[in-house]
Amino acid sequence: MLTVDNINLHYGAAQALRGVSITAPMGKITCVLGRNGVGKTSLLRAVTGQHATSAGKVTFNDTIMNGMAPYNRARLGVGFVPQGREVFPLLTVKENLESGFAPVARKDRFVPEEIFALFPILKSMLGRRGGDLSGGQQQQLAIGRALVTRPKILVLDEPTEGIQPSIIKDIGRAIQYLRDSTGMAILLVEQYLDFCRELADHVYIMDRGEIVHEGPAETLDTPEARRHLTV
Amino acid sequence: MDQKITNSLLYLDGVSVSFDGFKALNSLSFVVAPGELRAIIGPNGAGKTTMMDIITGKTRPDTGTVYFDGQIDLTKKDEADIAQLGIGRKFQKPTVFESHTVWDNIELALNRKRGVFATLFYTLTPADKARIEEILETVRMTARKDHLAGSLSHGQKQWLEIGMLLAQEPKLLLVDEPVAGMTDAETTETAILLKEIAKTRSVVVVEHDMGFIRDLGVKVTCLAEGSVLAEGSIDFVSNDPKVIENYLGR
Amino acid sequence: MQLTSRTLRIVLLFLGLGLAFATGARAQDALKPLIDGLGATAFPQKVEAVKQLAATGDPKVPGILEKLSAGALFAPKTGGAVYLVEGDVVSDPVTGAPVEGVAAGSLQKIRLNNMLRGAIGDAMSQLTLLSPDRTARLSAAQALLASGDTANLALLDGALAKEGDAEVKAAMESARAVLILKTDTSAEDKKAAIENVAARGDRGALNILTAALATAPPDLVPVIQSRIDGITSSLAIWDVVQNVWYGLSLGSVLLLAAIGLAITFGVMGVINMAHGEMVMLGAYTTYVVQQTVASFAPGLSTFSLAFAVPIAFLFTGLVGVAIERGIIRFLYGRPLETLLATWGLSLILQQTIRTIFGPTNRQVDNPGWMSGTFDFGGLAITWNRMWIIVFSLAVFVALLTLLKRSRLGLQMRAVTQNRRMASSMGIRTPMVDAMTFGLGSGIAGIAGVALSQIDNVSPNLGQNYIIDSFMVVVFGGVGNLWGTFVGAMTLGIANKFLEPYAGAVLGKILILVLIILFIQRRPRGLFALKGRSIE
Amino acid sequence: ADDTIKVGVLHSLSGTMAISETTLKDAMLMLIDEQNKKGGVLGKKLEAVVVDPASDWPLFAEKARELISVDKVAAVFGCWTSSSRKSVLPVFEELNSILFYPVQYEGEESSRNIFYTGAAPNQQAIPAVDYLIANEGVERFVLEGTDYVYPRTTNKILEAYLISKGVAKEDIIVNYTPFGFSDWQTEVAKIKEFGSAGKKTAVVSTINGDANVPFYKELGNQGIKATDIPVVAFSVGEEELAGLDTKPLVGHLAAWNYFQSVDAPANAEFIKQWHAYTKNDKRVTNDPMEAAYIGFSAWVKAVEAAGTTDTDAVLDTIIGTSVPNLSGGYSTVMPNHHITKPVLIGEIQADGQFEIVQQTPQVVGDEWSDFLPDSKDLISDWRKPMSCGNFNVATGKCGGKGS
Amino acid sequence: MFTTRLIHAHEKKVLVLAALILFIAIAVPASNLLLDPGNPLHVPSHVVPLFGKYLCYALLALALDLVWGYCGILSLGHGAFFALGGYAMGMYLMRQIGARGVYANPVLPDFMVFLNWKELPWYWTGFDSFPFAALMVLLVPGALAFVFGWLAFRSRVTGVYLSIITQAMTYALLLAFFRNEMGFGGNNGLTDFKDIIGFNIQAPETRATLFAITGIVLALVLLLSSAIVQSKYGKVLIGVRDAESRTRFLGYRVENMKLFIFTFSAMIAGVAGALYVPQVGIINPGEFAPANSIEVVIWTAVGGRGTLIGPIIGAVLVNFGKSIFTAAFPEFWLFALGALFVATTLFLPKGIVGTIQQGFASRRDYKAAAEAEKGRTVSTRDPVDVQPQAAE
Ligand SMILES: Nc1ncnc2c1ncn2[C@@H]1O[C@H](COP(=O)(O)OP(=O)(O)OP(=O)(O)O)[C@@H](O)[C@H]1O
Ligand SMILES: Nc1ncnc2c1ncn2[C@@H]1O[C@H](COP(=O)(O)OP(=O)(O)OP(=O)(O)O)[C@@H](O)[C@H]1O
Ligand SMILES: NC(N)=O
Ligand SMILES: [Mg+2]
Ligand SMILES: [Mg+2]
Repeated sequence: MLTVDNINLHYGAAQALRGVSITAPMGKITCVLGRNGVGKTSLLRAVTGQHATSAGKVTFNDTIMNGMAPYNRARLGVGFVPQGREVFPLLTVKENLESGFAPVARKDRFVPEEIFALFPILKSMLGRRGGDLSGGQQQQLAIGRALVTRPKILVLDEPTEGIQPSIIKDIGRAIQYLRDSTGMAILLVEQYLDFCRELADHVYIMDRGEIVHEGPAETLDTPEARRHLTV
Repeated sequence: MDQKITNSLLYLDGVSVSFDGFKALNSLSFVVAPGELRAIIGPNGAGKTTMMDIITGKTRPDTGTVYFDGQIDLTKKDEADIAQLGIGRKFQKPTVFESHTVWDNIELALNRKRGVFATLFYTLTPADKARIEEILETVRMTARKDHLAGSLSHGQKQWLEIGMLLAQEPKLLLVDEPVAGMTDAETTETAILLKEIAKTRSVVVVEHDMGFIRDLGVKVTCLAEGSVLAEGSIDFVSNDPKVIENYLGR
Repeated sequence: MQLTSRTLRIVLLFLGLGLAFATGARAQDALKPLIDGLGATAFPQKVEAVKQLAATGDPKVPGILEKLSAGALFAPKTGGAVYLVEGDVVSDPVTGAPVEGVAAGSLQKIRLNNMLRGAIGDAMSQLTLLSPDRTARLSAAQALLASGDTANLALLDGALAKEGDAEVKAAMESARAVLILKTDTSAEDKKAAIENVAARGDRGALNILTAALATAPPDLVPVIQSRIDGITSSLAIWDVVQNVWYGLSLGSVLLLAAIGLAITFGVMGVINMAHGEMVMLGAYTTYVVQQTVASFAPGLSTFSLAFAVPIAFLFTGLVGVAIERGIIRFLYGRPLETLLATWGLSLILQQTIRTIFGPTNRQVDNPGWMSGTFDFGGLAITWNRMWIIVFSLAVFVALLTLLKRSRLGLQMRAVTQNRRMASSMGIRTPMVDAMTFGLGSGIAGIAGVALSQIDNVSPNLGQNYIIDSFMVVVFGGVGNLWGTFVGAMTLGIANKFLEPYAGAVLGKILILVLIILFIQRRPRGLFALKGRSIE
Repeated sequence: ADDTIKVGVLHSLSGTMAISETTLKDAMLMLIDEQNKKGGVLGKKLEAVVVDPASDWPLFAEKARELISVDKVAAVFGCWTSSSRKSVLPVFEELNSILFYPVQYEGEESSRNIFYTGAAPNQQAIPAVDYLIANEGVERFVLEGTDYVYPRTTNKILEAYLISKGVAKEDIIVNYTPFGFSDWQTEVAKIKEFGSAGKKTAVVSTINGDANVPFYKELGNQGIKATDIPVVAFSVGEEELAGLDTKPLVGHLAAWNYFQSVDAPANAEFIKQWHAYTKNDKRVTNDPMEAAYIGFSAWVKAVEAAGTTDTDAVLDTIIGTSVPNLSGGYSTVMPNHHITKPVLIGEIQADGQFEIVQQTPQVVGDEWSDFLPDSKDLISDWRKPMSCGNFNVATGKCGGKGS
Repeated sequence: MFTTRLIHAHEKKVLVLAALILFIAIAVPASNLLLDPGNPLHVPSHVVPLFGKYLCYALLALALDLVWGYCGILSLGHGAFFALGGYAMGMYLMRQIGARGVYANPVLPDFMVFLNWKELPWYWTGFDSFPFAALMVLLVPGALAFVFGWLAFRSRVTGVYLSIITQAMTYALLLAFFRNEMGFGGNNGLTDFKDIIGFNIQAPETRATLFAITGIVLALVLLLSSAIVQSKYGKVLIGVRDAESRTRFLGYRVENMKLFIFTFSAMIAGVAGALYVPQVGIINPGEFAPANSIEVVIWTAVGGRGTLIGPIIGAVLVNFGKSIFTAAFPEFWLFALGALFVATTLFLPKGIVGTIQQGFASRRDYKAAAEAEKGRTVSTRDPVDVQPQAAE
C-alpha cells in the first residue's frame, strides 16, 4: 500500500502541494482529480521521486521512500506513466519497452504478451523510433513500457490523453484486469470524469495544492465534488 | 474542380506522404470552406497531425496538391510564409516560449508586421494592449500574465497556446487536441470558444473527446490509415460501422 | 662522378694485372697507403680511399671497412697514418699488431658521413658479390642496382656467370640491365635490358628508362617510349590506390581520435573540451607503461603496447568516471555549460602533465612489429599505419556492438535521451552516466596509445586533435557512430586526394570549406537523425 | 628592492611554445643563479622576474611592457618565435630597454634594442647546404618547411643561393605544411619520389616544433635512410630528439652553432651545471641555450664595463664585447647586434646526440641577406655616429633601400 | 522613436553600467595624462593600453552574447570577425608607415619587400585612407557574417552544427592568414605601427584617446544592444533561441531574424578588433585560432550569458585575472584559471551576473510567496528550472 502523509512540495518559492495525504491500497484503483494546475502531477512526482518533497512522508509497503532516487523506487515496484508520454524518442519501440528490464530479475527480461494483446499497434511498430509515433501511439507505448517493469503499483498521469475512444475502453479494461489479476495498486490521475467514475474504487479531488474531497467513486456526483471540478 | 479550389479556403487533393516506406497519408483529399468549423477524428496514427504538418509547411507531401484561399499553393511555401498567409496552429504537445512571460507569449503571437525592422521599432499601442488583455481574459490567464510560461502546468500551457492562436487572428485555425488534459467543464468552455471563433474564420479541430465533438455539432471527418474513412454529421459518422470498428470500439 | 669512375676503371685494370703476381706481403704494402687515405680531413678524399680499397679486392678490406663503420679507426687530427684503436690499445689496422709510441689521446676518430657510409656500402657490395653467403650476395646485387655505377658491369658479369641461386640471379640481372642501359652495347642486349627494367614497373624503372630514352639509338626509342607509357599509366593507378590508402590511414587516426568524443559528446551531449586531454593521458600512460616494462621486464618490451591498451583504457576511464562524478553530473540539462567546465578541466590536465613530465616530448618507441614497410603491388605499406587501421576498426566494431547489443548500451542511450524518465524506469542513472563518460574517456585513452606511435607525446597532444575530432563527429552526424566512422574516412580520403594538388595547407583549408558547404546541404551531418522528434 | 638588479625572463610556459621555451626559462634561471654565486653584477644580486606570455603574441607585448614599466627590469631575455619578437619590438624601442633573443631566425631585422644571439640564415642555412653539396654530393633539394615567415624567408634565401651555385631550378622543390602537421604520409612519399630521379637528393628542413616528431617517424617508417636521402634540419636539436627513437634516424643532419656533444671544457662545465641545476642528468642542452648563455655573458660583461645597467650605457659598451661560447671559442657582439660563432654540422646518433661532422670558423651573423635583392645593399651598425639599422651602402644613406 | 527608447526603455542596471563605463572612459585617460605619477590616483601609462584591451574584449564578448545569449547561436568563430576588423585597421596602420619601414619602400610593407613582392596586391588599395579602412572594419566582418549566415540560416543549420562550422570558418581563415601568399604578413602578422591619423601611436595622448574612444564605443554599443534586446525584436530572438520552429509557425522569418543579429554582432566584433590593434600593437593570425573564439564564449559564460552586463564583467574579470596570474604564478596560473572555470559552472551556474540576478529574483519570490501564503492565493513568479534533475 502506498501512503502519502501530509506532504509539501515547492518549485523554488512557489508551493505546489500543501499537506497532501492519500493512500492507494493494493488491489484497488485510486483516482485523483482536479482542474489544471492544482498539483496532480506534482503529487505523482512526489510519489515517483522525480521531485523532492519539503515535508511529509511517502511510504510504500512499509518502506519509507523519502529521499529515495526514482530508480530505487522503480526497483521497489513503482511503475510510472508520465503526463506527456516521455517515451525515449530515438529508441525504437522495442528498445523503449526493453528499457523497462532494468529493475526486473533476469528471468523476467521479456516483454509480456499481454502488452501486445492490449496495444496491438506496438507489435506492428517494433522497429519504429518512439519519437516518430503519433501522440496516441506514444501514450500506448508509455503504458506498455511501465508494465514491462512488473510494477506493484502503477502510477498513471492522464493516460487517456490523446487516445482514441476504443483504446480508452481497452485501457480501462486493462487497468481493471491488472488490479484483479495481479492485485497491484493503481494510482490514477484523470480529468476524464466518466473514465474515473467507471474505474475508481476511491477518489480524491485536489484544488490549489490540497486535497479537498475524498470518498468512493460514487461521491463524484455530489454537488460538493462537482464544485471543485468546474471552473 | 477549379471551382472547388476557388470556393474553398483549404483544399487538399491526393496528398500522400510516407516515412521510410510507411504511408502516413494515403491520397488524402479534404476541403474546408470559408467560415467552416470542421472536426476531425480518427484512430491514433491515422495521420491527423501529419495532415496539419503538411498544411503548415512542416512536412512536404510526396504527391498531391494543397491550396489555400483560392490559388495559393502551400507546398511551395515555408512555415513562416504560411503563418503569414493566415494559418495558425496549436500543437498536439503544447509548445510555448518557456522563458517568456505569458504576456510576452501573446504579444509575440499578435498579428502585426513581422519583419526585422518592424519588430525592432515596434511599440505597444493602447489598442494592442487592450487586445492582449482581452485574450488573457478569454483564456483566463490574466492573473498569471507575468509568470514565465515554463512554470505553467500542462493544461495551463494548452490554454496559453489557444490564446496565442487567437492573437494570431488567422483565417484558418488548426487545433490539434485542444481539450486533452482539460476538465469536463473546461472542455465545454473550449467548445463554446471555438464556435465563437468560427463565426469569423475557419477552424479545423482534431479531437478524440467525442463529447466535445458532439458539443461542437459540426461536420465530422474521420480519417483512418491516411485517408478519409467517413464524413458527415456526428451521428452519421459515429454510426458508421467502419468508424465503430476502427475508432470508437464497442 | 665522371672522373671517379674513370679512375676506378683504370685501377680495376691495373688490379687485373697486379693480382696475378701479387704476394700477400706486397698486397699489404699496397693497402697501407690506401688505408692512410681514410685519415684525410675531407670526406670526398675519404670516399676516394674507400673506393680504391674496394678495388683492390683484398680479402682484408671488408674487415677494415667494418672497423671504419664501427668508429674504431683513428687518425691524427691533421690527417696521416691510420690506426685501429680499441680501448686504449692502438694497433695497425692491417696486421693488427700493436703499435708503440702512439697515444690514443693524440688521435681522433675518423668521422663518417652519409656519403662515406654510402661508399662503404657500395664497396662492401662489390666485395661480397662473390661471397659464399647467399643473403650477402643478394643484398650486394640490390645495392648495385641502387647505385647504378657502370664501373661494376664487369664485376657483375663475372658474378652472374657463377651465380646458381635463382633469386640472386634475378637481382643481378636487374642490376645488370640498369647498367647496360647506361653503356654502349648491342641493341639486342639493350632490348632485353629494357624489358627487364620495365618489368619492375616502379618509379625507379621509369627514371632509368627516361634517362635511357635520351641516349637511345633511334630504333629503340619507340620500345622505350611504350614501356614508359605503360609504367606511367600503371603508376597513375597505383597513385590513386596510394591516396586511398593514405586517406584510410588518416581516416583511421581521425576515427580513433573522434570515437571517444562520439560517446561523450555524440551520445551524452557533453561538449567535452577535455577529450583531447584524455587522449593525451592515454599517450602518457603508454609512455609510463613502456618505461616500466623496460626497467622491470625488458624482455617483454615488444609487448608493452599490448599492456598499455588495457591499462590506458582503465586509467583514463577512471579519470573519466571521476570527472563525471565530480563535475559533469551537476551539469546535465545545461549542455552549454559543460563547455566551460571541461575547458577549465583541459587547462588543468595539461598543466598537471606539464608539471609532472615536463613540457617536452616523451619518447615512445615503436616496437619492431610496428616499424618498417612491406610492399603490396605498387604500394609501400608501413606497418604502423597498417596496425593503426586494424586497431581503429577493432575499436569501432567493439564499441558499436556494445552500444547496439548490450544492456548497458541501451541504458546509456535511454539515460541520455531522458534522464528523469530513465530513472523512473529503474535505470541507475548515476551509474550509467559514470559508465558512459568513463567509456568515452577510456576509448579516448586507447586512442592515445595508438597516437603515441605516430605523434608527439607532449602536453599539447590533445589540443592537436580536439578540433578535428569535433569536426568528424559533427560532419558524420551527432549521435551516430556510423556517421563518425564514415565521416572520419571521408575526411581522411578527401584530404589525401586534395593534398597532392593543393598542398597541405590549402588542402586543409579546402577541407574546412567543404565541411561548411556540406553542412548547408545536410544541416544535420552525413548520417542525420531524421524524424519527428528532431526539431 | 634596490640592492638587486632585476632581469626579465619572457618565455612561454604554457601553450604551443612551452615545449621549446620552458627549457630556456630554466637555463636563464640557472645562469642568473650561477652569476649570483659569483657575486652578482656590480656588487648586486640579480633577481629573475619570470612571466608567462602563454604562446600568445599580443600577450608577449603586454608582458614585455609590464616587465619594463612595472618591474623595471634592466634587460629581458626571451621570445622564441619571430612573431613574438615582432610583437615586443616596438615595446622595447618605445620604452628603451634591451631584449636578448636566443633563437635562430630569418634575419631581415635590426633593432637598436635587440640582440640576436641565435643564428641568422648565413650562420646556419647556407653553411648547411654548402656541406651537403661538398660532402654529400647532393644535387637535388627539397626545401620542406612549416608555413611561416622563418622557413619562407630562409627558403627564399636558399633558393637564390642554390641557383647561384648552379643548381637547376627543377632540382629544387619547396613545400610547406601547417603548424603542428602530423600526417606526413603524402609529403614523405613525395620526397621519396623526388629523390628517386637518380640524382643525389637531400631535404632541407625548416619544419618547426611539434611537426618534427611525426615527420621523422614517418621517414623512418617509410624506410628513408640518411644514406639515401639525408635530411638537414634547422629546428631540430637535442631537445626535439629527446622525444624520438633516433635509431632509424642515424645520419640525418642538423646545422647549429652548438651541440651538446661539443668537446670543449666550457661546454663540459655548462652541462655539469645544467644537470646539477635541473637535478636530472638526462636533461639535454641545445643551441638556443648556448645563445642565451652568450647573450647573458655579454650583457653581464657590458654592464660591468659600463658600471651601470642603464640601457644607453650598456648599448654602448656591449658592442665589441667578446665572451667565451660553449664550442671552445669566443663570440663577439658585432655592431649589427648579431654575434660571431662557428657553424657546426652534426649527424644524429642512436643515443639522441649529434656527432659533429664539420665545424666552420667563426661566422658573423648577417642581418640583411646578400641573397635577397632588396636587402643586399643594407648593413646595420649601431655604433655612433652611424647608429643605423638599415644603412644603404649604395645610396650612402640610413633608412633602407628607397625606390 | 528609436532614440527615445534608447534613453527610456533600458533597464536601470544597464544605464548604470553604461554611465560607469563612460566615467572610466574619461577618468582613466584624464588621470593618466593630468595627474603626476606620484599621485595615488594616477593611472600608470602601461595600464592604459592594458585596460583598453580589456574593454575591446568586453565589446567582443558583448557582441557574442547578442547572438549566443539572446538568439541561441553559439558562434565558435567570433574571433574571426574580431580579427578581420583588426586586420582592416592593421592594414591602414601599415600603410601609414609609408617609407619609414626598414627598406624605406613607400608602398610595400617590409614583409612584402623581403619576400620579393613587386607590387601591392589589389585588396590593399584604399587602406591608406582612414575613412575607407574604417568602413572596411564594419563591412568586411559584416559581409562575411552576412554571406555565411545567409547560407547557414537559410539551410537551417542550428545547434552544434552551426557552432562547428563557425569554428571551421575561423580555422580556415587561420590557415589562410598564416600563408604568406595571402599578403597579410604570414604568422608575423602586421606590427611595428608608427601612427594613426597623424598621431604617434605610442604617444601617451594617443593611447589615452584610444582608450576613451573604446570606452565610449562600448557604452554606446551597450545601450544600443539594450534597446535591441528590450524591443519586440529582442523578444523574438529569445523565442528563436528557445523554440525556433514555434517562432516560424507564428510567421516570423527566423533566418532573417538571425541574419540581422549575426551580421550586427560581427560588425561590433570587427569594431572591437579595430580598436584592439592600435592598442596592443600587433595583429596576427593567432587571433583566428579556434581557442580564442572559445575563450570569448567562456568570458561570456563566466559573466552570465543572456545578460548584457555579464559578458562585459566576464571579459574584464577573466582577462584581468589572466594578466595577474601570468605574472604572479607563471607556472601555475593555468591551474587557477582552469579551476575558476570549473568553479563558476558548479557554483555560479548562470554566471556571475546571472546568479546574482537570480538571487535577487528568488528573494523577491520568497517574499511574495510568504505574502501569498498569508492570503492563501498561489500567485508567485515561478523560477523555471530549479529542479535538481532537469530533463533536457
Ligand atoms: N517545473 C515547474 N516549475 C515551477 N512551477 C511549476 C512547475 N511545474 C508545475 N508548476 C506549478 O505547480 C502547480 C501545479 O502543477 P501540476 O503540474 O502539478 O498541475 P496539474 O494538476 O498536474 O495540472 P494539469 O492538469 O494541467 O496537468 C501549477 O501552478 C504550476 O504552475
Ligand atoms: N517521421 C516519421 N517517421 C516514421 N513514422 C512517422 C513519422 N511521422 C509520423 N509517422 C507515422 O505516421 C502515422 C501518422 O501519425 P500522426 O501523428 O499524423 O497520427 P495522428 O492521426 O495525429 O494520431 P494521434 O491521434 O495519435 O495523434 C503514425 O503511424 C506515425 O507513427
Ligand atoms: N625564429 C623562429 N625560429 O621562428
Ligand atoms: Mg498534470
Ligand atoms: Mg496527432
